[in-house]
This record gives sequence, C-alpha cells and structure tokens, in this order.
Amino acid sequence: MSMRQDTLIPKIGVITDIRKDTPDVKTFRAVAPEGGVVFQHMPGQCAMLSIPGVGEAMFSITSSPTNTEYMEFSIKKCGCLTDWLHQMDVGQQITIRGPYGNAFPVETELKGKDLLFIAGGIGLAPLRSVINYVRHYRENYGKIDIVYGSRSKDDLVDFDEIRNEWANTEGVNVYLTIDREQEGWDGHVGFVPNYVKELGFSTDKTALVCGPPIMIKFVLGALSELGFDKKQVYTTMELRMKCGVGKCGRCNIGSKYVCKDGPVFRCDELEELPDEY
Amino acid sequence: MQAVEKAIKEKARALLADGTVDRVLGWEKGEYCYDNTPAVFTEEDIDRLVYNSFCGANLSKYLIAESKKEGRVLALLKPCDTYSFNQLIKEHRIDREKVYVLGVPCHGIADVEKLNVKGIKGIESIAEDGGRLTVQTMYGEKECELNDVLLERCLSCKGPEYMAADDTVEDPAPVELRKHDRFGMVEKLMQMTPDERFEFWRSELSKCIRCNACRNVCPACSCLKCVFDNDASGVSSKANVDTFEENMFHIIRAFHVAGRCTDCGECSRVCPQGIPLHLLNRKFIKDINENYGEYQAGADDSSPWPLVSYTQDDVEPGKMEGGKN
Amino acid sequence: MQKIAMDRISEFYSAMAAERALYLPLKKRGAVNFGRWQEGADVDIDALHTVKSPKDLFFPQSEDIVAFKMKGKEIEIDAPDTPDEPFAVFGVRACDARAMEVLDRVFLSEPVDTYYRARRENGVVITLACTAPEETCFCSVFGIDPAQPGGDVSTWLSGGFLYLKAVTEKGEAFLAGLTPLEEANDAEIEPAVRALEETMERLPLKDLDLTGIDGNATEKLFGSEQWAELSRACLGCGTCTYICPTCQCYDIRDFDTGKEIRRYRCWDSCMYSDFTRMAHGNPRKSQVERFRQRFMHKLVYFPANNDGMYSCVGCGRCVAKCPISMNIVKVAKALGAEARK
Amino acid sequence: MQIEKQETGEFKPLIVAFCCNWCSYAGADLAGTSRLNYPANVKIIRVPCSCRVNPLFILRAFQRGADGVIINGCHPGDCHYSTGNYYARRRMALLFSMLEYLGIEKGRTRVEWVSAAEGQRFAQVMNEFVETIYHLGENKRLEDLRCKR
Repeated sequence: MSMRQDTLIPKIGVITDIRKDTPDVKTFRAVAPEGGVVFQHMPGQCAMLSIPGVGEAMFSITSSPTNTEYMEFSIKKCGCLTDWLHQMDVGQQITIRGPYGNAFPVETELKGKDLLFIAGGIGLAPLRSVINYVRHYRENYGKIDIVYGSRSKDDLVDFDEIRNEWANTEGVNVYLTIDREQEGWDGHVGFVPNYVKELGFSTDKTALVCGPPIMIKFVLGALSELGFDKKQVYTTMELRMKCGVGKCGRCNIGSKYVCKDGPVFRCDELEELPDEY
Repeated sequence: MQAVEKAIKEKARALLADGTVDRVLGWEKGEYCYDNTPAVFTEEDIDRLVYNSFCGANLSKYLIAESKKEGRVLALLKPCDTYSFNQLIKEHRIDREKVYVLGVPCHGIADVEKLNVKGIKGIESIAEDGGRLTVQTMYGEKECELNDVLLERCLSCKGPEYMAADDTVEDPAPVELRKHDRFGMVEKLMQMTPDERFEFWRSELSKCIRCNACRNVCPACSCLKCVFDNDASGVSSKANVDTFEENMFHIIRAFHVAGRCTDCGECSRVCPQGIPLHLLNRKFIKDINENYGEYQAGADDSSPWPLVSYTQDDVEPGKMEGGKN
Repeated sequence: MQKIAMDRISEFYSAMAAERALYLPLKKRGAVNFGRWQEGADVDIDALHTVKSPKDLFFPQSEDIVAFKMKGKEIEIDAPDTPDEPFAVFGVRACDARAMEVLDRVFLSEPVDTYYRARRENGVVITLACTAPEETCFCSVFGIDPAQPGGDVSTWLSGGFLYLKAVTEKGEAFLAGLTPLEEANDAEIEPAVRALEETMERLPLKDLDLTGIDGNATEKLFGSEQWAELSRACLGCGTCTYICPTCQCYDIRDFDTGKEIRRYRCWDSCMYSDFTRMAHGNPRKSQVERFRQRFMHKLVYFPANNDGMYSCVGCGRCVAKCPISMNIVKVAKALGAEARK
Repeated sequence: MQIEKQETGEFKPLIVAFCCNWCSYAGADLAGTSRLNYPANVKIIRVPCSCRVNPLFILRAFQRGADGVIINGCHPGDCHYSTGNYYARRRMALLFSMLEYLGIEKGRTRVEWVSAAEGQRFAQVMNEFVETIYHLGENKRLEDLRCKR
C-alpha cells in the first residue's frame, strides 16, 4: 500500500555522521533509509527536521545539491529540539520534509558573476551549500571571495573544510576573522562588517550575506558604503515556521512568507517589506 | 446614566487639569450604542468617553499593565469591579500608588445576547429611561425592562458599595438592589443525579472552542505565563483535541482562581459560546463559604484567601458535598 | 427551481441525510453551531450565524496529520487515511460561502493541502439566503449578495417554503437524488429577494469605505500610529480568530499517547503571544504587532497575494463576539482616512 | 508515560497512588517489607509532600489511563513541613467536590493519611480503594480517547 502523500507528512532520514564543529554547533549527515539524499534541493533551500514528540523546526540544508550521497545540516544548540539533536548518536532516525523555499539564483542571476560571500557564525550554514555548488561548477562563475567571521576561532564552523578545501580552490579567496584577540590565532581580528570595509571589495561582485540579524544590518551598511547596489546583495532569513508552505500563517513579513517566497531575498526586495524584523 | 456620564467627565477633567492623574481608563463609544471598548483617554479626547448600561468590561485587569507605566491613571470602576481591583492589590499585581480609583455607580449591565434571545435583533439605537429600554431595530421598535436583559452577574449584584475608591461619583437615582439567589443554579445542579450533571457539563463544555477569552479577561488569571501555554507543562494546547481537554482546561482554570475569584462574571460575559462558566466558580465559592466560613474575595486588600490558609479541623476531602449521589 | 414546504422540512433533512452525512445549524444549550443531523435534532435555520463558521467542516479545529512510532533509534511513519466520508452542509450563508473561496485560495494553491482538498471534494455546500440580516452584517461591502448565496445548491426561504436551485453540477447531482421536492417557478422567490434587498439598504455598515485599504497599502498603514491605540484593550484571546470564517492559521503539535506520537494540526491565532516565538526571541513582541498582523493580513497582505480579494467577508461574527468590542470595522474606519491620504 | 493496561477480559482497575516521601511512601515500603498483599496495579508516585500534588497531576493520571487516584500524606499535624498536608486537605476537598459536581463518580479520587508506621493500614487502604474502583468500573468520564486503543 502506498502511503498517503502530503507535504506535511515527512520522510525518514538516518543520521550517519555527527561532526562537532564548535562548542555549540554540530553538523549532522543524513541519508534516506535506502541510501542517498532524502530529496533533491537547490542551494539555499531548507528542510523541516523533527524528532516526533520533541519538536519540528526549519533548518537550511548545508550540503550542496551536487552531493548526491547524503545531506548535511549544521545546527546550533539553542532550544528544545536542537538540544535533543545534539544529544543523539549516529544511527538515530529523524524525520525530514522539504525542500522548502526558494534558492539562491545560482543558475540565473549569479551565473558568470564574481561572488562575495559574507557570513557570521552559524550564518555560514546556508551559504556553505552555495559555496560548494559554485566550487563544483567552478567554470560557471567568476572570482569567489569568502569573508567569514565568528566570536572566536573555536566558533568557526567547518574550519577544516574552509582551510583544506575552499582555500585551496583556484580563484577562491578566503578571509577569516574573529571578534576578539585569542591565543593561537594569527589571522584578522575584528567584526565582519568592518573587515568587509577594510577589504574594500569592488562593486562588480554579487554579495551573499548571512549571519545574525545585527551583523546583516551592519554588513548591508558596509556594502552600501563600498558602493554596492541593493540589487547586488542577497540574504537569507529565518522566522518561526510550522508548515513550510505558506499556509500556517506565521512567518510572513508583510505579504511575503519567508518559508515560501524566501528564505532568500534580494536586498531591494527586502527593502520594500515592512520593517517588522 | 447620562447625568453620571457628565459627572464622570467633569471629575476626570478636573483631575487631569490639576495633575492628579495624567490619563483616564474608561470606555469609548463604539460603532453601535452597545459595543463600548475599554480605552485610555487624555485631556484631548476625554469627550469620547462613554458611560451607560453597556459598559460591561471590568477594567481592573488593565491596571496591571497601566500601573507599570509612568504617571498615574484614573480608573473608572463600577462597584463590583472594585472587588477585582482589591484582589489584585492583595496579590501585588497593581501598584496602588499609580492608580486613582473613581467609583462609578451602576444600575446593572445589559446583555446584548439576552436582547437577541428576546428577538430584539438588528439594533439601531437604544434609549434608556429609568429601568426601561426602548430599542429601535431594523425590524421595528421594541421595548424591554433593563432588569430582564441583565448580565448574569448583575442578577446577584454585590451592591452599590465600593471596596476601594479614592473618590466616587454620586448616583442621582439609585436602584433597588436585585437579590436573586446567587447559588440557585449551583444548588439545582447539585440536586441532579451524577449522570444528569455529567450530561449538563458535557453539553456545555463541548461547546468550548478554546479561544481563551475567559482566561484572558479574568482578573484572577494574571499569571505571566499560563500553564496551558507552557510547552514544558505537558498540558499546553491550543485546541480541545479530546473531550478530556475541554474538561481539564475548565476544571483547572476554575481551580486556579478558587478563593481568589470575586465572581465578577467576566468569563461568562465574554464566552462566545455562552458557556455558564460562573457556575464553576460559584461552586467553589459556595463550598468555601459553607466549609471554611463566608468569604468574599476582594472585599478587602490584605486578608489571606481560603486556599492559602487552613484550620486544624478542616473538612476531609470527599466529605464536602459536590452533588447528590 | 424546486421547493419543499417548511412543515415538511424534516422529510427533506431525512432525505439528505440518507444520501450523505448532513451537517446543519443545530442549537445546543443556547448556542447555534454546525452539527450532524439526526432524527429529532434541534435545527435552527433562523439563526443568522452559527458561532463557529462552517470552515470547521473543511478545516477542522484539530485533525491528525501523521503518527509516529518510536522504536529505539528508528521511527515508523503512519499517515491516516484521507477523509472520505461524503457529506452535505446545509444552511451556509452567502458570507460563509465566500469565505470558502478565500480558504480555497490558501489550501488549494500549490502545494495543495490534501486534507482540505479531500473534504472540499467530499462536501456538498447548500447555502441559504438571509432573511433577516443584522446591524453587524457588512457582506455587501465585499460585493457579496446574500440573496444569491452560491455554493453547490442555493436555497431561499419564502412564504412557508424552502426553494432550492442547483448552482454546480455537483449540486445538481445531489438534488436529483432527493425525492420529496416539488417543481417551482423562479418568480416565487422574488418577494423574499426584494424584501432582503430593502433590508440590506438599511444596514448601518453598508457604506463602510475600504477605499485605499488594499494590497498596496502596506507602506501607508504598517507604520500607523493608530495601531497602539486600537490594540490597547485587546485581550490577546483567540475569539475573533476562531469564529472567523476565513482565518486559517494553524499550529502543528505532537501528542504522546503513550503508544505513538500523534502529530496533529489545530487552529492557531496570530493574536497569541507564542504564535511567532522562537528559541531566540519573538519578532512580534507585544499585542500591538500581533493585532496589526491580523488586520493587515486580512485587509492588505491577503489582497496583495490574491488579486485584491480581502480575507474578510463581512459576516460580523467578530463584531458581535469580541469581548472588548474591537473589530475589523473599527479598525477599517480608523485607518481609512490614513490610507486615503 | 502510559500506564499499561492488562489485556485480560476481567476489569482490573489501575490506580495511581501519590505518596508523600516522609510518611506514606515509607508506609508503602513497610507494607512491602512486611510482605502484606495489595494489588500490583497500584502505581505509586513518590512526591515530596501531599501538597505537591497539583490537581493537574490527578487529571493527567486519569487522562493516561488511571481508573482511580489516591493521595496519601502524613496525618494532619504530622507533616514533615509542618503545614503542607493542611493545604493539601483544602485543595483536595475542593477539587473532589468539583469533580463530583461535574458528574464524575464520587469515590474515584481519595485522600488518606498514612504514617510511616502504618504498613498494615497502607495495604488495607489500597485493597479497599481498588475494591471501590472495581465497583465503579472503568474511568469513562475523564478518559482521553487518544490514549486508549
């Protein structure tokens, strides 16, 4: 008997690997019970993960769609469900539904462009999917700059991948920064928005920004100071979600639903929405 | 009541003018003659204040929030509202210093639902003359006695005395106190068989849509976070998914306000389904009166309420009469 | 057009109930709500409005969507069957029939909500023209004609008869199976329709002006200073939301029955403080924002996304039932001037 | 937690017994060590004091399948915290009266004062209570259908 289909009915994902990235961020690798990804997605899209009886919440898919073996989710411990996820072991099953929302326009507007990724803390999670996607189709994109910062060196997510793979990719420049001086860190120290200004990128790039709301706010300011137009900047949002398909009514900003019309917004679109968040 | 309204406005203006208060908590005239909304006025818009037989809302609960703000608020409280006010003072929920209570006389509050039940629908205007209402409707003129369409709570009015007031407005034409049997319906239910009682409550509580109006309007329900909203409590819910939840919500809500409920009747007034929720509260009040001594919550602002006190020879659980068997 | 004498109406109910489950306004302890008909039920078709709107039959206040069995580290997913009981709902007013079109916009747009769609397909909607609108009614503001109530079958009360006319094929098929009906002439309902038109002219809210309050008004209205005053007395209860025929926000929750985890969805209200609360904070911190959301959604956001269609049908339930008498009419009147500036 | 129902034909009432840590729980312990018989389907929940029993606990026990709920505390005057059971007594008296008022069968809930030395009495009370509930039958009026199968 085939099971009833509805977007609210999830699929099973099996956790095959758990990586501790930082003291409060873990990256979970999930596969379908029969192997492979649970569903196809595009970079920037999200999925609803749940442990029945504990909760269900929206997370960005951090693995690239080019990876057909498994999906990855980098999750920061900050509530009921995420606490539970952080405590589980390999082999645990979770439920997954999606993909939800739009994606970064990697096959349209971003194609052929020089890309500037700016991320703060766990904000790297949704961008990692895009970065690995454009690395995979390297020939389709121009120069790539990645500015990534966090509170301390221990809070940099995916540090090994950044250092060993991204930094060694042709045409990719990685700029790391941490908020405060720390022993054993000889890189840049300072907040991401200031670093972006210091680095002074040329305005022929398209920027993709994600991080805590306050960082996004100041990064947008910095980019605008550097002469970037709002149409050249994309960001991704997060709000409380239940359904993921624009029906349960809670994740709207004005008439736009973050789960359906977002989570990726171009900053000029965002500007038109009421200032609710 | 027009004279009273005029007197209220005069007092309010004077108190605003001399700086005793900087705003007034009262009722604002609505779309019709009966849908007055609680509102806060200043000197500029005090003219929009209204006082008539449709100012049902008990304003005391708003004072929890209002007394946290800067300045001092003039609160218009009807005699029965002052009980709720006192109880909130007792529970340290209102900053007394920041409230100036103006007691306003009341002749009973009319219930529009009861007008509708009498077939008075499509209301265009209502004129009040003494105890008589003349209602212009889209389907002709209708008349009725105010006494016949009073809110349930007014049928057992606590009387014209204010339990707390810094000043009062004089009643030019006091009405006789209506003395209905406050516990009549409770007793009637107690005389039924358990099966009949169960049937009665099931059919009443099954109407509940869990809108939380009873809880949110209740001056005794002043918890910052209700147990039914707390996901960690294991009982949080937004719908009565099972009949059990209908029962549980109302039993627990009534229990949580037992001994603190002043019987202000707001729960029954606001229930969109017309569930007689006051019958739950009154059962507790009756039990308390009969077993622990007469007690009126909010009659004073300091005495401990029955559930935070005890005597060594209190009645044993199971011995208190819940109803005929 | 067909008809049946009102003194034989229970035969009509029996005939309908023999075909499929029949829901209609029933009076229980003073409150009228849609309920399942059975012999001897206290039917009240004179009540202008049921307390809860008929949306409950298509989008129930709570429904199970999926169940999970937890076995060690494994999870077994069990989806309930699609609701398949054919039913008819009788006595739906024109405003509530329009409200279903509003809900269709939400639930039948991609990705389709299969729970709602199944009920919509299983249900025959039999509307009833109004006879005595009340002062709280303002359906005509939204272009609704209560004399042409729509649905699958429309019905009218006139001169001791109930007149019926199929509107859709589904309705035609349904009527064809009902035996106790007599043939009637369209002209027979004329007096009732005229009387209703005259009454509609007397409604105090018939001229409620929504000019300027539309899908383009976000910028003008969102930042209005009036929201704070309008929402001040709001209790933050869910009465307006739950009795509203068009409110469709829902919550998804889990219940542990001890044997399995049942995931159900239930109505939710944007008026509730936890509606948007997340682990790291709440973007709608106070009742002002929550109150604004409800009315902006109905009058601005929904039209912006749905070709100008308001998510209000003027049924007047919230006007009659709000505990503090604050409602969409007062909001629209207060904001109208600002929107037209 | 779900209380397991036995899948036999005969009705075996499920009882939840809240026992205060200082008296009744010790009393139950004594009943056990003295090898006194009381039905195995009495599920004991230890609470610090009888006044810790929130009315919600009682309702939830019924929701989850209990047929009867009994609260055991120290004898009035003997509370480890001096006054806890006096408050519990008032609360439970009012709550039980309310349940009865709602048409819930009288006797489905009970309060008994059992000291640490009264192992015999504990067993006797439990036997009596199970007997009472047996005659009242299954809890139907405060059941949650979701928790039934």
